[in-house]
Amino acid sequence: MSEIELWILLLLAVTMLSAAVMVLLVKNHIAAVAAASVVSLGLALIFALLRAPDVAMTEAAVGVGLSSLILALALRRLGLWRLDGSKTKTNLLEHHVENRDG
Amino acid sequence: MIPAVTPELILYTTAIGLIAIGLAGVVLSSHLFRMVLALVIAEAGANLMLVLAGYRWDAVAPILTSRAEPAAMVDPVPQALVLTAIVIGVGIQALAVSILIRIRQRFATLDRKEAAERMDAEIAATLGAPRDISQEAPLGERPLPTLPADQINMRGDSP
Amino acid sequence: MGSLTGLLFAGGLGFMLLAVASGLDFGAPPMLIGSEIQAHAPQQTGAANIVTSVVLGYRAIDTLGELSILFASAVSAGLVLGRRHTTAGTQTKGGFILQSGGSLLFPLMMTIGFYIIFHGHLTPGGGFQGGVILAAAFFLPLLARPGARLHHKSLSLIEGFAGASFILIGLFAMLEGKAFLQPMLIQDTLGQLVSAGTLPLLYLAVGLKVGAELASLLSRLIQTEAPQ
Amino acid sequence: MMLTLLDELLLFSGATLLVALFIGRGLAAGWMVTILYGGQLLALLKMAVLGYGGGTIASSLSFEIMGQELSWRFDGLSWFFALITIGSALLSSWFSCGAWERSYIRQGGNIWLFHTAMALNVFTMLILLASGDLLSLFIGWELVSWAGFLLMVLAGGVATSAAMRYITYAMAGGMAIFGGLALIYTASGSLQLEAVTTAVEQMSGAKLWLLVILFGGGFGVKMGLMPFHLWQAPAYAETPGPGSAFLGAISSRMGLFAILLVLVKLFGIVNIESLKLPFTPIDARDLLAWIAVFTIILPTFTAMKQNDARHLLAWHGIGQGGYMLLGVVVADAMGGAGGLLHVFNHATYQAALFMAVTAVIYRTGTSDLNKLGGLVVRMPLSFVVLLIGIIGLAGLPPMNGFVSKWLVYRSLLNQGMPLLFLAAVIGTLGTILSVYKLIHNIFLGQLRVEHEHVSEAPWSMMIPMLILSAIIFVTGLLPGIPLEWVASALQTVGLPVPDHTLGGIESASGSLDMIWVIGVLFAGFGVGALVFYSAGRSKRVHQLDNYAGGHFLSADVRYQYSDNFYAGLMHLIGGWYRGSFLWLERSIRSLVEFLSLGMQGLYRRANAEFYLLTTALFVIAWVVI
Amino acid sequence: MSTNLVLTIALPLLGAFLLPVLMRSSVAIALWSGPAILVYGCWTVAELWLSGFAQPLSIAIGGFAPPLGINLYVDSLALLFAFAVQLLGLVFWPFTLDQESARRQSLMLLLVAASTGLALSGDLFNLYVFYELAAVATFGLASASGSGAAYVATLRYLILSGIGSVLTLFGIALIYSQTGTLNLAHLAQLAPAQLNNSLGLTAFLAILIGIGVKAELFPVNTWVPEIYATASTRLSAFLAGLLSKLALLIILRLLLLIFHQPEAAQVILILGILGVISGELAAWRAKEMKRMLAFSSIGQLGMIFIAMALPDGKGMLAVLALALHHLIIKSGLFMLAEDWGGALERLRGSAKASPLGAVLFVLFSLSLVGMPPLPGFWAKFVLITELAAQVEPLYLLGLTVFLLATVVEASYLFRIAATLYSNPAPDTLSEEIPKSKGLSLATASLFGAGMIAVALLIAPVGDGLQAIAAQAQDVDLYITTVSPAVSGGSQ
Repeated sequence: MSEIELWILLLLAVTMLSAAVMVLLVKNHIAAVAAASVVSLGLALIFALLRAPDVAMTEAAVGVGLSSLILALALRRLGLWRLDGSKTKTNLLEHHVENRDG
Repeated sequence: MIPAVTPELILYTTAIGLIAIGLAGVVLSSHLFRMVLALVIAEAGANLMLVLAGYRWDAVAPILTSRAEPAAMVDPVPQALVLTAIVIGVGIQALAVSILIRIRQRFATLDRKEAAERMDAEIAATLGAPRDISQEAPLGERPLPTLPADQINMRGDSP
Repeated sequence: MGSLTGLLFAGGLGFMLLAVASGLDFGAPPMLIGSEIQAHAPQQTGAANIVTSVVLGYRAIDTLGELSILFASAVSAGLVLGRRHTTAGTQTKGGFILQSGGSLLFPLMMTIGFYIIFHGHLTPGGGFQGGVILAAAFFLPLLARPGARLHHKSLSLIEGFAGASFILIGLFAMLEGKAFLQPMLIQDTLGQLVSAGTLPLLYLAVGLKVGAELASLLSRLIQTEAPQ
Repeated sequence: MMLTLLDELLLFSGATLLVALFIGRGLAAGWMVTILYGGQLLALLKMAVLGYGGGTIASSLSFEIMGQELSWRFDGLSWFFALITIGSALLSSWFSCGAWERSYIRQGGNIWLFHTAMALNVFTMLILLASGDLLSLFIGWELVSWAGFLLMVLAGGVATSAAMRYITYAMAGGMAIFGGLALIYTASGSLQLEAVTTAVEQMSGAKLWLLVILFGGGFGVKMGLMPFHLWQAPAYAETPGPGSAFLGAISSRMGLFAILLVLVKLFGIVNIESLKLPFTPIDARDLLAWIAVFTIILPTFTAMKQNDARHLLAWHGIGQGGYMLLGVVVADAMGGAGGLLHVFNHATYQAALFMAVTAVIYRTGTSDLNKLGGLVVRMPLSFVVLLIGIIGLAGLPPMNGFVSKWLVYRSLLNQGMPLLFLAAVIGTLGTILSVYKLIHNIFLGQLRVEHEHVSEAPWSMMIPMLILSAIIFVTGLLPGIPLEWVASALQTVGLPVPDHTLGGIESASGSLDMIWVIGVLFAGFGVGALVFYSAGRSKRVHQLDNYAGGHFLSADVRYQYSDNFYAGLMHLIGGWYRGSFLWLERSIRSLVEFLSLGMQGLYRRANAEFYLLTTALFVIAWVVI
Repeated sequence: MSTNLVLTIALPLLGAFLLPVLMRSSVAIALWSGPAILVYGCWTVAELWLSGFAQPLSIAIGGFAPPLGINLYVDSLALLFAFAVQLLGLVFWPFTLDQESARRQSLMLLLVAASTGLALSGDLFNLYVFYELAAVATFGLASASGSGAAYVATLRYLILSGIGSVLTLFGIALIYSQTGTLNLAHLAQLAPAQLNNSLGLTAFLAILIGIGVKAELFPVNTWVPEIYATASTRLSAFLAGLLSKLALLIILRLLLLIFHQPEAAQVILILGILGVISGELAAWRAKEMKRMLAFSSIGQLGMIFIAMALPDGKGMLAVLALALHHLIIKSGLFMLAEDWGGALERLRGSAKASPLGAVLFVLFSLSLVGMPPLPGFWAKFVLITELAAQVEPLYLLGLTVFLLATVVEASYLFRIAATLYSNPAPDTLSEEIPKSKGLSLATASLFGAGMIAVALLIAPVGDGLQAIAAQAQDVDLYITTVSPAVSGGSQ
């Protein structure tokens, strides 16, 4: 694995891990879904780097595309499709959600 | 001693890190939707782990371009497994989301604790049984049994 | 307090798993069955893409199981979400660009999807990826015109028959005296479109099934009413 | 295939069960079952050779299941216990036919279930008595436990909770035995009876202790030995009348049978004696003896406080079990004979007493000692039966209880155990006091207005009672008859056999000849009667032909009170009744309740993922580090 | 024909795919196709069994020799469970004729196919796939009752199970990285050299916890009371009776074939003991029959885990006996509970209303607590003799807990029996007393008859189980039957 690939890998890893943390910490659900799809995207790229083009394609199609689509649709149906996260606290360290309907 | 930054360190850290973050998320989230998201992340980590199992230095993707040279290829089996695992993951995710929608409609809440409480209350109501523990004071019921002493009929005590 | 414990435990578990994983020899897998498959796959399945030969040949029953899982989750989602509610009235139509784009993209995506499916045994991609794209192709008009109804009857027909044909192809092999799901009709023309015998047929079944499954799933999701 | 005598007996018993099960609904069914019990008794008597000299008769029935041999056989010990079992079943069943049966049905009882339960009890007891290996012993044991549960639970209401309590105790005992069985199987690789001896040879002291505790405790639960005695009295007392006569007579003696078989015969008293309790001079045998003594004293004094005749008798049943164990544990010729003879004697008078009380309940509708009195003028025969019974129970001549108790006392003195002797005598004192309460409060004193028109018990009930009374007296006069069987049983378990005659016991340290004792006693009575009748004319007056406080008495005025009996005595010893065992039982129950609450809390609305995480962390940490 | 065995998996899947389509054309065909497939499945297995099945065999799917392709490993144990799956699928078949019945039936067929796969498959990842299929079908069926509580319970179960799957997948990844194969026989060959280390153990524990979710392993079984209380009784019976046993079967195979480390057994033992304690104690206080059964099944499975932890496969017979016994008894009890829902107090007087049901309940309870001539006694007997033979104190602790738990079990089961037989409260109308009747009572009677048949035929049944156990614990036989041969190693 070349030097450049190593750096790309590092960058991807950092991005993915921080996106994963964001998924849990960020207040806005839409942002969380977006962060989740960033994780999937990073994963797809890593798969590509790991000489797994089939898996990369699938991950891109399923993880980034379909899964995000499902989650986004679900957000709408759940009534969580709000761009401002101020009212909803779904914070990792909060135990109670003030806003019941999300 | 700080270990040298090698690809395997990065990759294993990413994979296991995703699993750990997902686990922590599932454990700590107070919102059901976030629990599902956390599950998705943990699954991604497991998938990465599986692909790592088949990686080979300086090998090519497992696709034959011509019949002549069987160059060193990465292991195709884990890749096939991951293909399966990804699709399984999305199936479960879709199901989870549709159940979420129903919960939201029934209970008007997606908070984990509230949903659990509502579930308990509904189970208790449908089963017609008294709830095992009073809600206001957990473990607050007198632990001494309601011994049917009058029924068991112990006439006279033993010394 | 509880959350801190949770974090610590998750971190601890991660650390320990990492410690265990560090014992693995990364980059030099034992490849006991991997290399064996690599050596025999072209003759046994006729697919240039060895991942495809594993997915549809060596581990075909896994794929069948996976299709069943997708089917099970679609059926379950159907059970959970119940009969579809038409809530078209409450939704705004997509804009002109979305609408026309949707109608333009539809044939294009169909083509791409089927291309990917049919070349699954030669190049990266296959039934799953193609199936997702097919689903997206069906789904796009729905996004553009929320009032439009997918033809659910035909979707479920496709769904059922595609899945059934996967099994029937397998059973056909049994009728021929071979094992269940054994690849047949392998041509000795590696790298050609018709090289891999029944494999592309299987992939077609997979693609159609995945596409139909996902399309109905998505449409079900989009047509469930939103909470007030 | 030839049927052996044992096969015949078991088939007869099984047939009785089937008859009760399938045609037990009619009124005649009771008589039919009773006749079949008679048939069982005849089948047993055909094996009488076992009771006179020993030997074994095997059943042709045997199985091999999962590598375990199961077989059944009868020997002197089994025969002796079977005789008591079938005898008491026959008389109880006879007692239940006719009048009692009709009143039971009138009160909403299920007579079919009653007969079935009785037949089932007898059948399972015979199976237990016939067990030829440890596994069949355990099978028989559990069957007897559950059959007893069925009989106890019949009455419903209060009886149900008593039976529930019983089954919890019985299961605990059964599981202790099961554990002991597993230990023996591990040590010797077999569950034949000889395996116990093999296991004992191989085991270390600690394991032997464990085994003695498991078996002693397990069998002791059934006997109602000291810490496990709480269940017995309410359970037996609340069983429908004839049922409690049967259970009181024999049921808990199955525990003694098993102790004799396993601990005395197979383990060997010597081996038990060799187990020392650390840091004390006490060994396991002393421990058993002291448990027996406390089982005599405490329940007997508890009986004294009872205000229900059935409960009073049932508590005594526990106490009398202590004498039996005491005699057997002393294990010399006299003690062993006394203990076993007491089994027989106890069965006779306990059945008679329960029947007499049931007869009183049949006529008056109550067994509350505070609501009865003066019935001697209305039910004189029942009074006589009860009198004979309590003389036997108290262990006074001329009834049979005296003989067996005398033997036990004698052996305690012979073996130099004065403290045990003293304690046993204290127990007898309590017995005498409390049985006097029984007979006084029911039959003596002022007749109640509501019982003015009570008549004697019907003959269907009277005849079995009279038969039992006759047995009590005859075996008191001629203890040699049962001693013959006892000797055979003692031989089987390997205990020394005393020299016995028709009238009693011959021994160097003192003989007993009941013919002489009773002769002297009756001579004394004769002298007394002579004096009484020759001293002058006596005048009969009616109970109410009297006055108090200047007023003539009338039937509706209570001038004789029987509640708060022994007030003075209770003033002295009342403080000792602390209910410690009840407290212990309740604490255990609370503990289970509390733990159960905790466990439900664990599952209820649990953060399952957190459990998963924690478990994963700890188990993986455990293997990695 | 042994290869027909594949059809027991393929046909239910085929049926499941086509049912919704068939339902549109002909309701009658659709209604009967499911049961027909299951009857055929029963017949296929039974035919193979009866035609002198003695030696285990391996069926290669796709015609690829085992370590490369996936194989079904068919021994008596697998056949027994395959038969049980098809039969119970038939017994618990959701016979309804509404709009959703097609979906429910097709999920049931999927569940049957997955369960059969779990019993037969000889490939680690294939087991995982079938496990997930069973899980998803279960989710669908569990949420089908349509109450809000059912949705919440299902979601909680889904997430727990999902996390379990992640751990399982992680374990599989570790195993594959270390050995490069997924075939169980092949792994059994390689295990002593390659998996006998902390890495192998970690992989096993990850899989144990993951699959333990379905097997009601102690701390990951909190879904049990929720799901059993909300899902339909038939599903609960299938889950408690059969699916948990199949998950157990996987763990057992892994333990026997691959992971011989004592630590693995110890973890199972400790978790089993905790499971017994928590389950039986929680059941003691349960105020409602279904919950009581749920907790009691946790306790019972804990006992099976204790048996499983016996070293060197000694507990095989005990596991088998306990599992089959629990299968029969719990299914029967759940069928009785179908009509006897609600607070236990309401059941007063039910014995008069439905005498047969009450008698069955008492019989099942007696067998559950191990009353001698009934099969439960023999199962427990086999277990305790093996436990007592162990020297390690932990096993003796297991024995003690087992015995004490039995006492607790008897106490709560017979409290219910006593309630059934007691007189109803004075102000209740006779119509209010729940009766056990109809199909559920008939099904329960079926299990009761089965139990009594086993009790009567205990000697041959015992011998048969011993033979099955001996065959299943023979690792060499497994390896030679599958004979995974790989010519080239890693290059």
